[in-house]
Amino acid sequence: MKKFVNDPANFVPEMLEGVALANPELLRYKPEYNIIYRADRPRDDKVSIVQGSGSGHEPAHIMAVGPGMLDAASPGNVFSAPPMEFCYECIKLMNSPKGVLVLINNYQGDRMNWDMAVEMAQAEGINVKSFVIDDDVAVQDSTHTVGRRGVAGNFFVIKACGAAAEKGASLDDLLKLAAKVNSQVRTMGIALTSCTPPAKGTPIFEIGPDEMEVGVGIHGEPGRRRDKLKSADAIVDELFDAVYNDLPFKSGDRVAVMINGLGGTPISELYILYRRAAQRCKEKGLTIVRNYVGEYCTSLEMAGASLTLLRLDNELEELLAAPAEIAVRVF
Amino acid sequence: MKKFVNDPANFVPEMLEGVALANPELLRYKPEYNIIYRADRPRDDKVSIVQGSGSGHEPAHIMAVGPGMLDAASPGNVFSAPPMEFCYECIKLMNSPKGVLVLINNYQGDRMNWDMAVEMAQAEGINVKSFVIDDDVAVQDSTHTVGRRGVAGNFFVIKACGAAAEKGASLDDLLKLAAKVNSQVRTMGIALTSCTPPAKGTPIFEIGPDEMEVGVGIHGEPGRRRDKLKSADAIVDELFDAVYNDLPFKSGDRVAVMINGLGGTPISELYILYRRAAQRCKEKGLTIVRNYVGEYCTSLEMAGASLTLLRLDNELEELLAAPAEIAVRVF
Amino acid sequence: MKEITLADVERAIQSIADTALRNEKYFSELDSAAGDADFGVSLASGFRVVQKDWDQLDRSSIGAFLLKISMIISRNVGGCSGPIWGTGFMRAAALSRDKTSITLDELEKMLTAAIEGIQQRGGAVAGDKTLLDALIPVRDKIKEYVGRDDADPGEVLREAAAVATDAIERTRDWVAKRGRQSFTGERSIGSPDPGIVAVATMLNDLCKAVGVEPVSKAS
Amino acid sequence: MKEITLADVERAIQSIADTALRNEKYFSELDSAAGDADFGVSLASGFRVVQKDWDQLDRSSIGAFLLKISMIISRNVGGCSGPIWGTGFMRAAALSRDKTSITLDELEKMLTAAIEGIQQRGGAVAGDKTLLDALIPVRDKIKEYVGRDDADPGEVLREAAAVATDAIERTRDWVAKRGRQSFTGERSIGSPDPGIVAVATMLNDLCKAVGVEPVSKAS
Ligand SMILES: Nc1ncnc2c1ncn2[C@@H]1O[C@H](COP(=O)(O)OP(=O)(O)O)[C@@H](O)[C@H]1O
Ligand SMILES: Nc1ncnc2c1ncn2[C@@H]1O[C@H](COP(=O)(O)OP(=O)(O)O)[C@@H](O)[C@H]1O
Ligand SMILES: [Mg+2]
Ligand SMILES: [Mg+2]
Ligand SMILES: [Mg+2]
Ligand SMILES: [Mg+2]
Repeated sequence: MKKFVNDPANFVPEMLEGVALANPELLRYKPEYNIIYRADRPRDDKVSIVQGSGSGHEPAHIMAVGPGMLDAASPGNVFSAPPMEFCYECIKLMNSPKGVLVLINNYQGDRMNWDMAVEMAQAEGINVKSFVIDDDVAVQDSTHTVGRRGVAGNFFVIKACGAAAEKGASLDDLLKLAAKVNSQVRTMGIALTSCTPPAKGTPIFEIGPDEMEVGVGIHGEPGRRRDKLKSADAIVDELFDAVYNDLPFKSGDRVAVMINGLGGTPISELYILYRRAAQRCKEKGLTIVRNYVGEYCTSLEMAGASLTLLRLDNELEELLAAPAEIAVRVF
Repeated sequence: MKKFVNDPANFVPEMLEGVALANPELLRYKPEYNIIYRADRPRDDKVSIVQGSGSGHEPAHIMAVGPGMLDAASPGNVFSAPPMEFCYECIKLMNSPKGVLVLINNYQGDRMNWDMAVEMAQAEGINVKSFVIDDDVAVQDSTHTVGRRGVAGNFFVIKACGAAAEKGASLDDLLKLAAKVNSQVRTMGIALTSCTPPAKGTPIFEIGPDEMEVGVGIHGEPGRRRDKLKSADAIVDELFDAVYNDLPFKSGDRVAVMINGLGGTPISELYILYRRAAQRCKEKGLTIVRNYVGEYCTSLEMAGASLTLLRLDNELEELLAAPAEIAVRVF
Repeated sequence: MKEITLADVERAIQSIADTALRNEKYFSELDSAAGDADFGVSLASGFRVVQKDWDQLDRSSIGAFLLKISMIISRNVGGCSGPIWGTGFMRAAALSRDKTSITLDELEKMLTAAIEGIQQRGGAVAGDKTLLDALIPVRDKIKEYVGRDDADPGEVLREAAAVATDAIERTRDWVAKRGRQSFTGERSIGSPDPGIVAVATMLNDLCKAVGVEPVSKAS
Repeated sequence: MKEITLADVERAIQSIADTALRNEKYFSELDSAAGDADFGVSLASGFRVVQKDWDQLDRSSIGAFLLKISMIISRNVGGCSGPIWGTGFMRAAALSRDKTSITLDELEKMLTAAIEGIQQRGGAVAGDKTLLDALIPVRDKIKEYVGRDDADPGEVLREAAAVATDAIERTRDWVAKRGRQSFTGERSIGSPDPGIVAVATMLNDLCKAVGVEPVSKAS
């Protein structure tokens, strides 16, 4: 396992400690519950926004805590939803009379733990509500599944709600806003390599030297199909078409485009992918208002990328353009 | 080769095109000479700052072009210094009566090409001067070598000179400033894996599953020694001691700390390294004024990291804190 | 059949914890076939604390004891397993709140309550290829012995372990419809469900722990 | 010995270009032993343009022709090779500016000028394990034939190729002191210098191109 790690059991806590040490003014750290939170939160006049999923997706979600983004995050172990109690303590810590918004990525573990925590918190009279994000078009909603997965599109829900919350939006406004963003954002990813959870020590799946996994999940879950490695342009074309046709987007749409690296792919390659995505947008008559090229939601050191399209309107354009400040400045 | 690439021969041009497409307001692109430059440069009242080394180190240097940083960059092929003519055209394009500053990382190829270009430009009456950066402590200055390599410390020279240039500093002031930063910054890196230049198609060096390369160069040049993989803390300790003792730093120093990922290492691991670096600074009585955790100067998809320490004073702290705006926001 | 005492329950939990810790890597590998390879780690992170806090656990009643187990698990286990196992133990605890020994009939009711709790929590039903497809047959098997005074505890346990073991192969070619595995759709066909394997392994290990020769070993 | 014509020079350059393109991957692999694996790619990126522009090249004189080659290389080749090969051809061009044929004596002087130019450009000296350690012996060998009217061009070329080839093994265990290799210090011991191999390969291929059987093949 080629990793910078001490005792694998301490991978997450030591990472969180590092994030806290690197942001002494901005952030605070509660080791008992893996909580990274804003030093100046909660505040009575602002809805608190929290999230917590498995670790291994950095910068999501702990490095997305800061002004204009999340108020707190409580990750679980690598690729494992946080225990219910972490979620519950995170909600309690960020409790505000204006309310607490929990943004959940649609995985069964995340949902069950947060649902239990939200129930407990509500039972104690805390004004907390949750919203579930599911932007991944790779896995179709079917009786097989608990529905689509929440992946990189999550960033846009956080960014939009974070900006609106700073402006004083109510909890119900934010729920509507989250629903709106989630309904207009679509993502699909592709993996070139597997990845190795520190505690497991071996790759999470096998993949041949000339293979790629189309529609991979951010926990290394197999995707739509295994295929032979294709050219960068061919790969973008497949992701773009899947995403474009799913909403569907249409000529004239104003959009935000995200090329998200899965962790092991260098940014040079991400710009090669962006080049093709920009060409495709032009072809299809989409106007790119904002673009995001970098790492937003990763799978440890997996080589791969995802493409996200978000349909914009004036409200969303304003919110995306609003200032924000987090450990990794990726917006 | 697990890469997002079309024809490997187009790796660099397609990446540059992507960067230009992603920053239509900020940047312009001159394909004939691989030049990425500020749309609003050159200006008569500001010294232009340019750089160009091999590609494969992104975000260095093309993604460091923008207000408060570089005015232009002209990279060569992956790991290969740009041809003399690219350098020459880059200088000519950024020509300003206030002068042009060329920041060169200390590699023979970079030096020879830029030296020839600077000579030619000067012969044409262009007011251009160059400065050579050599912050890598891994390779000792000796008759064996053309001197130390320029690595991640280069970022601080760019940031300081970029900020000073915006404030109207003269070419000679900037040369002095560059010399000051270079004299106070030290770096050493470590590689866990090799990397594969697209045109080569195979790893640049072999390394065992339990080995690491201590003091690796950013082009995969072998470093000080091959060793068995150690814990994250042990690795930071070796890098820290090498860097700390080289200057040497001393208790009471105010410093900037950079943990730079080499491309394939996820940011989660970089924060695990930062955690230890912060502990070591505290032990040694160093005050961390600013920290940088992320990718600044990479080697394609190489898994690894480098640690940089910069001794600060009021002047440098002000310059590092000055606003800047580049394709990847990493300062 | 003679009643099941708090001591019996303690020994069972202890054996279950041992199984979870011994198989941490193995259970995660099973989960990597179609899931995300964290099942073993998740389970172990909970039962490790059970072992650590073992001496301080409330032993005023079987229910009090199981409630503590439930709390430790929801507190420390992430993923699907925390809510599922935590809910299961909590429901079982509710039916044995003030008892220091239970009959086979009561054990069967506790298991049924646990199964229903898990179904409510995660929305899974029999046939979704989850640990329910091991727990339900086990509960049914135990039900067969309810009321038979001659029932030999060892035999009941052996038979329960046997049906759980059978569930591994019986469900192997099913499609997982819950948890991370479910995202892989058809891909889950052919690989055993980690949760089912865990339940079977725990029961077979428990047999050995109490000196009963299991019918067969869990694969 | 009869003079070397522009046609001879053209053929030599064409052969050199062929060698560079044929060995693009191989030369880069040599460079990866102790360097950064770009030598072959760098060289090829220059000579590829030489081939592309072949018909438009200025042929008014040997010097004019070589100057064009020099410009194409400095324009298109990065790394150390651009300045080094560009400077070498430029210096050689300067001494043959208005000649359409040259004597062996003049060829020797052109080579000497190229060697001096490369030394000034990159600061390397004999013994630094660079292509100079192939070029210098080649120049010396040619010097031996200068003034000998009976000298057979084929023999001169064969002998030149031979000493270049010898340089590969002779310098293999030296420490590289220039270019990327030099950063690896002792690590460069044992691996041949890519530039030396390139020079030797080019001369041996040139032998074959003009129908001369080389003494030995470059490794
Ligand atoms: N909704 C559910 N109901 C019951 N059991 C479930 C459910 N989802 C998953 N499981 C069980 O949990 C196991 C996976 O646990 P774990 O890996 O910890 O969860 P996750 O899917 O979050 O990674 C599966 O093998 C299955 O037996
Ligand atoms: N200073 C120098 N003088 C002469 N030849 C040199 C010098 N530096 C490198 N070389 C030659 O160039 C070859 C390497 O070329 P190349 O790989 O293109 O340069 P770089 O070191 O920039 O990657 C070496 O094998 C050596 O023969
Ligand atoms: Mg999980
Ligand atoms: Mg090079
Ligand atoms: Mg799992
Ligand atoms: Mg080289």
